[in-house]
Amino acid sequence: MMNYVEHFPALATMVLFLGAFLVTIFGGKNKTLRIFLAMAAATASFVMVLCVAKYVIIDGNIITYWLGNWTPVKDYAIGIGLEVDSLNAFFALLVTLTTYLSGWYSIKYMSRDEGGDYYYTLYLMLSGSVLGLVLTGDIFNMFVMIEIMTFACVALTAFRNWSKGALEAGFKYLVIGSLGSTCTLTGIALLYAQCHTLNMAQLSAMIAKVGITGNSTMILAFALLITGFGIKSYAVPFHFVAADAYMAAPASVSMLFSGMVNKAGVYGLIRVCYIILQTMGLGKVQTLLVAVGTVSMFVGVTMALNQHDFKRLLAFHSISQIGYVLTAIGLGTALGVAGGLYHAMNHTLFKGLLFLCAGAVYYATGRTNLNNMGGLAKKMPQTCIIFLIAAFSISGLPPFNGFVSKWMIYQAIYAKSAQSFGYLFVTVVALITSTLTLASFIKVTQSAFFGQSRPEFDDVKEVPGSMLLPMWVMAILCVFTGVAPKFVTEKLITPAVNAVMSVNKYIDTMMGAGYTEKITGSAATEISAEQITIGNWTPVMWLVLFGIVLVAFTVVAVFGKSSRGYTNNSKEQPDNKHATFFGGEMATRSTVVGSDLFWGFRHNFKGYFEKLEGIHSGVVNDYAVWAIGALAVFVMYLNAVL
Amino acid sequence: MFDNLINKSAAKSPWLFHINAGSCNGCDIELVAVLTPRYDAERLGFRLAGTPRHADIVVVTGPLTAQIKDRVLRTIEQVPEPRCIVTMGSCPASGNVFKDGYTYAGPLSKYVDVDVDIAGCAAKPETVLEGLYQAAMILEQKRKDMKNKGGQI
Amino acid sequence: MFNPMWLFYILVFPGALFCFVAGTLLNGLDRKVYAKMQQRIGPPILQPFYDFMKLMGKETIIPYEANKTVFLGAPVVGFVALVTIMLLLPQFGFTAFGELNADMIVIIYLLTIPAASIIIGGAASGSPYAGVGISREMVSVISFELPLVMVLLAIGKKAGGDGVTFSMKAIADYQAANGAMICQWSMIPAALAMLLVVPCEVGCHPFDVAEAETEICEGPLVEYSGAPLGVFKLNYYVKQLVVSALFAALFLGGKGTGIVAADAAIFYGECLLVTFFSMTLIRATCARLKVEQVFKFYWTVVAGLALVSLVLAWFGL
Amino acid sequence: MMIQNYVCSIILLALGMYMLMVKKNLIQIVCGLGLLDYGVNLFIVSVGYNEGGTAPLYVGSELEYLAKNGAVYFVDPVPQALTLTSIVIGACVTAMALSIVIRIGQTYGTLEADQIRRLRG
Repeated sequence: MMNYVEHFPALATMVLFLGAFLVTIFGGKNKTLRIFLAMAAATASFVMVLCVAKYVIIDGNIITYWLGNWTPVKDYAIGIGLEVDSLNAFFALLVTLTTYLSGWYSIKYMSRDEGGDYYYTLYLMLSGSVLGLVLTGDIFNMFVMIEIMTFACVALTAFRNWSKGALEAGFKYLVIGSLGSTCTLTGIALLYAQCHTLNMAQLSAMIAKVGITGNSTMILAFALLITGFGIKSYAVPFHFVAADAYMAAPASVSMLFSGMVNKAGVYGLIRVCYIILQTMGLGKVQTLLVAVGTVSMFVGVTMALNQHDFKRLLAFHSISQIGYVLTAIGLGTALGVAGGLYHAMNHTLFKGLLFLCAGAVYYATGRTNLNNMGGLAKKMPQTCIIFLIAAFSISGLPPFNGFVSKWMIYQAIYAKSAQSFGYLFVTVVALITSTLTLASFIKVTQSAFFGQSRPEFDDVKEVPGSMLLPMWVMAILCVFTGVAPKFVTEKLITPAVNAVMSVNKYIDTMMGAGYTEKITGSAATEISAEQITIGNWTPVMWLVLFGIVLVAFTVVAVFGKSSRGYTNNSKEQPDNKHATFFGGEMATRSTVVGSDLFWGFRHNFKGYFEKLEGIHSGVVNDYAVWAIGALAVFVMYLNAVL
Repeated sequence: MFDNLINKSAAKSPWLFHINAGSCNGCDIELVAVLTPRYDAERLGFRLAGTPRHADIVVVTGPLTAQIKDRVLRTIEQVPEPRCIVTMGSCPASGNVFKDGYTYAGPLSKYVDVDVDIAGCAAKPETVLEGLYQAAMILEQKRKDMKNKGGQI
Repeated sequence: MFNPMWLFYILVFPGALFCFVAGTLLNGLDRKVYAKMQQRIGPPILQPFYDFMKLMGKETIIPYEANKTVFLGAPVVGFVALVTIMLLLPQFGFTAFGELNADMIVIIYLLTIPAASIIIGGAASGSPYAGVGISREMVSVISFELPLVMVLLAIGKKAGGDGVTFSMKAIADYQAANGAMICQWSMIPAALAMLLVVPCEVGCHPFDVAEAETEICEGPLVEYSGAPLGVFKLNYYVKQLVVSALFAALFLGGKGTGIVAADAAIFYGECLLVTFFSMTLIRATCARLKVEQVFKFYWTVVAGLALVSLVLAWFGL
Repeated sequence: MMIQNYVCSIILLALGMYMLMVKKNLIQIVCGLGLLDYGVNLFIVSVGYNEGGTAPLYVGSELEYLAKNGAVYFVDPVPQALTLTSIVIGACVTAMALSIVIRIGQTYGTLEADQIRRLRG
């Protein structure tokens, strides 16, 4: 029975590519038409994915869709298939949401740049390719989508080619991205050589039959695929280009990068490790992923402490947060996957929001260097509030969303540490990373938004409403997912985790019932994850408390008003009484900002920071050495232990 | 009820901010002596504050030189109401031996309303303690006046 | 689902009112003992209360450079977070919200909120002194976070038996069954580490680099006056109470007497003891450190102590 | 046997990686990317080869053979389709890379990787 919703996964992808095509043809001259076309495509895709998400996640169906209706013949997949289970739908939702909000934001933000038609073409191509990547059920199709994605990413990174380093970042991204694609393609070719199929479900069944342990071809393919998707998710030895690209791209694109491009890498890793090769049951593979994740966490955050460019700092935080996600999904437990997926979603929300804030600051002042900012809170009050929400979210302060997912991740890691002492260490690193995240956002807050205002910012105004709207939407989503964790886990996360955990159901739905049993000899059983506990965290109670105390304070403040002086200077020129205290001197402009704010911390880690700066040398060859070296290490490690 | 409590507390917890307006350091060490265990001003609630925003009583020592005059006045202005201004030693009140010097810009009472003058060169700790105690009483009165004026300053 | 007793818990005991009264009393006693150690008479025990009331009656100046909303809102948020911790801590058998009691991760994060509120409030005041102050405050938060985390993990491992636990309730139950945590010899290094974490968490004397009034004019608080300053001072008192209570809940638990009032009295007595040993004693005997010394001290000596316990607990000792 | 194909593709891949790691001129790095592409393409084509297989076309003699023996031995056509796709993508990437290299040359005045490092640390 074909429901009309079952066509939507393919259509949602195509409408974006169609939009890209139409913008190129018709959008060259007419600004309004181009924006209309792009937004229509993004909206249509978003609505379709919402329908799909309801059909798949809430109603519990799995959509299989064979392009051209080429269904499998004699149990062999001959066409390209789309399979949308809750995991795909979850990621598709993130992708289209990001696209849609970024589209709204771009209207004003990109209005000052030339070449808007190219921008919207690339923007739609990027969104379409990532959406295709997360919806497809064919591994070679996945590779093609990765290539389109890399291509669009490079072009968008180098889009503002007049700005400092955009071209350079684009080139570095291209080199490392192509290396990643090559790895992925070689891995796919090896898998094909072994199993003679490209369909992910069928591959999974075949590999389960052959078994990966001791089969060095499979292990090589696995290592290549991990490297390929690792490069796309910018885990640590591959993260150098991410920092450059995020910094150089326009903010609306940086949001796409952190919101969906590296999520695509995470999705790929989940697919490869949990479904296709089914290696997550093996302790050694878990160790590998957790190690990569932990190093990403710590290196990302310490590099972020070192930065003085707003967007570069955020880029390093992306790496750090992806480290959390990788650690969580590397644990191989249901709670770990749940935490990882929750954190992936939260990262999309708060990091996208932070990039939009950086973009708003850039739009208003034309600067991203934190050393040259200050006092924007008075000029841009809404942006400041939004930024604080996002910063507290990413630092994991309750009751915002970062706290919930980080907590699930800690619980998962700590529960695992009953087996091995190493995981205890990972728990400590994760908790310290969270504090350091708070520290570096304090730095941004102090440098950009608070502190004394600069005279050259006197005529800075708040950004227009069409930029604030997507920011507020994301801010509200940040608070909502933090306040109602039970609701979100039940409705969104648990189905996705179940999908990750039930490999055989995935195979059977695609290839026809009974297929798994025929190939592997084990019956298809749906494994449903145990009740994912989110501990005893009831944010609603906390909010009740908060409300009561706030009311009490307000009452005291209102009734005590008559007995208390209260002066607030709103005049342009401050009198002595309301001027900042400077030890008696006239108030002059003097701010404490910039990369050296946490001197007491950096001083003790001088050697570490110097070494880290040396590693991020900016030479593309060094980055290639790191990536290829990591590939070699993965191959050797996996060959040695599997 | 709370207002009575607040008025009483105003006298029981006066925080000092000390400004050296060109003093010879004699009065400064006497002020520190008041806070040391022998005289222990903290038993009356006195405490040195680090910034004028926290202070209730501003203690000025020294003759108020021309260079520092503006700074002293600016700092005094930054102290929130109700506040007391106490001059310590002879210099800020009369100029003492610096009176006819070319750098002398005092006395302090020329510019602001001084509440308590503590005499002596240098002032004895006992005197200082007595003066500060009187300042605390004045603080309570000022707080009452402020209340009667409906919080208007 | 909503229980009217909750209002009592939140507003009276062990919530806002209790925190206010017990916190100010604790600080008063602390100052009194501190004075006695210096052979002074010292302020009356109610002095913190007078300080608070006086500040409530003073004029509130909002500086020109300050961001009004954040400047005024920050202290309140800090206070609420502290009261929340107090509500979530088990006191022998008694916890305010019973089954809803939270675990250690929540407490770690809630403990960063008061520090964050000082930092954000200071940043919002726009003063360069506050800029230096928040930098130092943040570094001291980073400093004590590592040993604190390790101490909590060690206790979680100890109380978890075969597995591990994050739940404060499990820790309280373990202590009810096996006696106070500090009686386990393998936990003594952790207890020492925690005793050293407490003063830095509160920000009292040898570790008060952030609010060094003699060098950077009270740091983040430099522009605060009147009521918001009063609330910040209150936060300081309540923080003393809450962090001592955290120590008592982690290390000095036990069966209790079964009577809520008696338990609360004993618990409060334990808080006093902790305050005396970890804050008053150290405050009266040490000079203020530099910020990088604080960092070094916590990440080597204190973290080392905590690590010893963690490893011992790991081997089931 | 296709062993020389595999050896060749591995050599190409290794050479490509070597160029990425060692060569400092941007054009040479782009050449390295090209070599990587060719190595993989050769590899995929070789994967599809079957010893003694014929072209995968159903015409004339194959149909007769099919009627007689019930099966026919082909080389695998899928890898060739994959290779075609991959070649097209590779060409696009090279074009893109070269266009960026030209702009870098104009902006920086050099093509040495060691001097193109404004973004670092």
